[in-house]
Amino acid sequence: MRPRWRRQALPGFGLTFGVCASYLFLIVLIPLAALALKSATLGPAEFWNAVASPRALASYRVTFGCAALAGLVNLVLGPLLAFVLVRYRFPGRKLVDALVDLPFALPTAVAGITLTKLYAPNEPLGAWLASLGWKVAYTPSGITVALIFVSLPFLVRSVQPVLEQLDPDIEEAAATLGAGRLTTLWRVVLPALWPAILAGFALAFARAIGEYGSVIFIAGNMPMVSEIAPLLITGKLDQHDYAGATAIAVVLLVTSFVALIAINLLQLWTVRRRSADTR
Amino acid sequence: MSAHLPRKSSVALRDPRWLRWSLLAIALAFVALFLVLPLLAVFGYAFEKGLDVWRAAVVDEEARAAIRLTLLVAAIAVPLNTVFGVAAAWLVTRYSFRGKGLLVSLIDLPFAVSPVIAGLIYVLLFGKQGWLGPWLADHDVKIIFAVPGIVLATTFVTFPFVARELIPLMQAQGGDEERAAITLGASGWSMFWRVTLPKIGWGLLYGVILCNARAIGEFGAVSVVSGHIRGLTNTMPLHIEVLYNEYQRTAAFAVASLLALFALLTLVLKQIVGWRMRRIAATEPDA
Amino acid sequence: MSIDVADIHYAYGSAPALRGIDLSIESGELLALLGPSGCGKTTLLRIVAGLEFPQRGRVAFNGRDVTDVSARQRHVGFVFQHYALFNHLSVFENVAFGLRVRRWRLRPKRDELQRKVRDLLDLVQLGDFAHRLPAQLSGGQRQRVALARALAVEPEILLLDEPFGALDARVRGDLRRWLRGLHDRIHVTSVFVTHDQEEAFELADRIAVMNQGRIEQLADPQTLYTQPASPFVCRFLGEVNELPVALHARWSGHDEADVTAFVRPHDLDFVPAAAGGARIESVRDLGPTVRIEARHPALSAPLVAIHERGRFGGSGLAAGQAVAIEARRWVLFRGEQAVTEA
Amino acid sequence: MRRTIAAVFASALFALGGLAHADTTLLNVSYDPTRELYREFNAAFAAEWKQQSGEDLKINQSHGGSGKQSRSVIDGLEADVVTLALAYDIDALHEHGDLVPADWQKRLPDNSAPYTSTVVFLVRKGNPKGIKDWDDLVKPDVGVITPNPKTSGGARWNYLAAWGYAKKKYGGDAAAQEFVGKLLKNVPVLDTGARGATTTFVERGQGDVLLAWENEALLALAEGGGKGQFEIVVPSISILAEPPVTVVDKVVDKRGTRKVAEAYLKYLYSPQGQEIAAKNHYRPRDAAVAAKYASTFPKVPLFTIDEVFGGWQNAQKTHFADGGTFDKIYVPGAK
Repeated sequence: MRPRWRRQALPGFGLTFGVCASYLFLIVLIPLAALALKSATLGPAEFWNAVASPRALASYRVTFGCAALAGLVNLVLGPLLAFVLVRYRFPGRKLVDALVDLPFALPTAVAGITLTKLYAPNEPLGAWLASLGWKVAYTPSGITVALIFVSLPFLVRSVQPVLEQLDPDIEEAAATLGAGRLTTLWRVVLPALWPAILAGFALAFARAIGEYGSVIFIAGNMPMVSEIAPLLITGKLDQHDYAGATAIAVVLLVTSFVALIAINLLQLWTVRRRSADTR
Repeated sequence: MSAHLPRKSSVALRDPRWLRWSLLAIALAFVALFLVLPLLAVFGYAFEKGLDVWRAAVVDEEARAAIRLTLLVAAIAVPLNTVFGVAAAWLVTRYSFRGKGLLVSLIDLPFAVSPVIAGLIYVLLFGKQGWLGPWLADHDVKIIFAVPGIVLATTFVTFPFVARELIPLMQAQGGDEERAAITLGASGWSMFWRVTLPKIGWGLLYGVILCNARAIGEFGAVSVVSGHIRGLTNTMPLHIEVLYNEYQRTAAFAVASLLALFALLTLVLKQIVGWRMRRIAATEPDA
Repeated sequence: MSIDVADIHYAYGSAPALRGIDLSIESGELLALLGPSGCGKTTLLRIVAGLEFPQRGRVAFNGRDVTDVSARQRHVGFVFQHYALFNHLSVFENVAFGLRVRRWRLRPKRDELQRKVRDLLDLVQLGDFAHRLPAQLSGGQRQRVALARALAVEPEILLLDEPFGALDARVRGDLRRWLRGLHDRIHVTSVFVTHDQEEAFELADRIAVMNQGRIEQLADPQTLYTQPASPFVCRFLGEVNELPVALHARWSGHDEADVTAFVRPHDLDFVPAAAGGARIESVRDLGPTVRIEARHPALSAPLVAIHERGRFGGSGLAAGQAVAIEARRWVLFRGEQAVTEA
Repeated sequence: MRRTIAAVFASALFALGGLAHADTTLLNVSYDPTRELYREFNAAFAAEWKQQSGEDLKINQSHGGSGKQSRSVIDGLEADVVTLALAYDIDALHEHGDLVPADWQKRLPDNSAPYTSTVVFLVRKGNPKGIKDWDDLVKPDVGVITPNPKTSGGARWNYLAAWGYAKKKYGGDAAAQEFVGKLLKNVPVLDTGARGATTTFVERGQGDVLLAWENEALLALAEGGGKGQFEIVVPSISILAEPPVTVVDKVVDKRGTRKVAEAYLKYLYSPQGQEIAAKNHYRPRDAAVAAKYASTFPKVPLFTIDEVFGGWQNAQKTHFADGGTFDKIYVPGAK
């Protein structure tokens, strides 16, 4: 019997499937398989030693901690910026809106050297901050600053469209029910934004975990203090320790993967809840 | 597509003045400190020692080689990812098949991979000590520490951009126009060129712009596979690093200012294209 | 061109959408597929067009099996619910599309193409709009462009998916009559999908009522209304009172316990009677008609009678009154089966 | 739009052509602080080679941390010659890819190290902390900048220099371990490479003293961010740093560049080569050139790796391998 049910009405299934599958295999799957195989050459004990050495643990603390901190700062300021961009009209709004994508467009190395120089203790801004007792460059603070820069667009851009689509009726309804403006924003608008905010946070976090270019210049790269996990990977590579580098890579990969899966689940959940609302 | 624009006239949506001003002030201060200041700083540092120093840094032979290499890599990686992106978006939005969810996750995968790891995987694969290394060496094929490796790493990192931009767009647009074209007797290619491409044109351009920006600026992945041979395998970001480490700060910022200029161009293009897309979406009949 | 559909089965994943459809459509006929949303009517239409491929079953045009023929080669005109106009092309180019993508040898010459498209635009009364973009047209105009575009390739079958679904009520009525007139002129075999029974009744020669992936009844509108084949059809075609045996045995002559009488509001009478068992609950004047609702203790839903104003004038019913139930016309069902009058 | 794409492609192809076409090329894979040295030396040798053989020669340079560069070569970076910070990194080329023979160090004079250097202190103008010798580095309020010995060849020299000093002065490895441990406590930033550490000290203003190779310190004085803001302090005793060079046999045999590669390294030992090394702040081996530059390079008692540590393989295993002495005594962040 012909597998007739497999037929598709629109042409191109075979072609696009072929292109996608082979491209995915060549560019993504085979190299990642190499990574998995390499880490598998380590025994469980060796693997554990590589990924749980004090220095590795410290680097996770720095990487995940700074990424989370940067994410949190953006968690507050990103939606705030999105709100201002969507709701307020002020001169230069379009310019600010365009600038939000600067961290996407600006090569990370450029961001890295610039932020480093800006916040270095021998430059005006860095010196001023240092005189306040806050050293930014070459400390985890510097890493956080770089990661705030890099992950800023994620929060703004994930919240912005939701805010644009938000039906103003619900806010008017809240107002007619006697809610003050702040109460309305807090109890009506913010809850509607949460899924987008969390999705943006997860994206920002996943990106920040792996960030390299903008961080290494400003990090100071002190083992146990300001050394990020990606740098530990290159460090291990430089010592011919491929398996160890791979093991840490696996940890990073799994973490950002979990973040991404969380986003997908969150979006699925949001879509479901929203469609349930309208039905 | 129904975009509710906030009814500006509605009194209920008007925030109290103190709230409006404080939110605006916080937001603008944030933007000024984290976006405007670094951007100005790049140019400030670049021209610190005058135009001649800047010019000298930019026309330096190694800088020119880096610029050429960067453009070359983008010119290969971006078209590849564009073709893939269109194919993937078509596949994902027009058919239902087993494993589609997996495919979508795989497309997203490079987003979750640290650039350093993206470089590492190619070293594991093509390095002398890697799986294909010995074979490649025997056949005198150079991948790692040569242009192909840089292209591969860049392609990996910029892999999802076009597809990610097109998938939601094509999902929202639906395939009825294409189906209409087919019932009217159009062939697959004719449908693609006459209906699909005009439909997704701006969205595609948008994705290509993003992809290109990232391809030109990639640092981590390229750094691992490049070998840092001056004038040969240093891309612009790597060249910046080299200059930075050589006490040639002003020169480093001069080359960085080129990239920043390019980033600004990207932002402008992106804004124009985004504006066109919104206008088209607005004139489209409500579905 | 006639269409024969035999034993069509179709499922989205594991959810069955069509379960054994048999349907024959005569050449030149205008047939409606009517049913609630999710009944499979659009899927069936798309299978006929070649936009979906059934897991089982056959589709034939004029007796020629086209089950495996692609949409491109089936040569049917398809009008999409939301028209699917090419937004980047002018009205003229939309209509001309099907001619331009033909194989080189079959492609009409420039002048011929111009003339053909002009004729079609005149036919759909859009001659003055040739150079507009779809975005600059009203909903009804877009609909007609979609129709002209489908007709441009001279299909022998025209398929319309909820053709008036996206229009407002007034335009819908006008366009409906216009389409009926058009069909009477060009006589192309047409099938359209709708969930609006009024639309189906006004337009179609025959109507296939669908429910849960099956055709419940295929008949002309009058038969459908007077002799529904199932309680579903009966309910779907409009408001209906369902009376258990205790309430209808007196006048229907059937006294089996499991027979239900279905009575349209127009066919129901309330007669003042102290021991009638029902009590008038409300009387509402709707203008041309009067709507009377009554409660019977054996029924959870109210009984509804709708009378023309003239007839009601004489009945003298008012809320609170005790009444007996009478019917002028009814249909009997035992379970899902129609009970034929002996 | 289409024209732009065509233009991009055309320029891309042009660029590719430009990359592919070259006369004889050599790739010298070196470590961080030799950038300036080889920039000058390459030009000189290319001219010399043109004269000798009439061939146009293009010499490409790659710089990075010594260990990292060694790894790249093992991974397939086709270096005709390597000029690294320490012999151990070249030994790795033998170990991991059999790229050079085991006895590579015997092929050229002076342990294959055509120039030497030593570890000195770079302090801020006026020496505010009064740093005179190694003992001053372990004082509690002194910030010492040195790169990470795990990744930087230069840093290993620094580390071993301190170790050797303490071992000689206080007698025995236990005392030395305590001394170096105290010193490492004073290190606020551990950069990956020697150049990074210099940058941290000079440009970022971190720390009070930079442990640096003499050449790097002299370069920082001459070219670094703030001229006249630093002083060099020469300790009472230091280590003899011998950065070795070698031809990578596997590569030159494959590419047919052995002749020019060997000539390239030999030229390092020639008076001209020695002169360039000296100009770039490396101590020349050639006695005549050394005499000429005597004022630049103060006399310091120097000990060698072989004397104190029994060679690089030993030093590496004891101190820098995972779980080695460095890992034991370096407790970062603990102040």
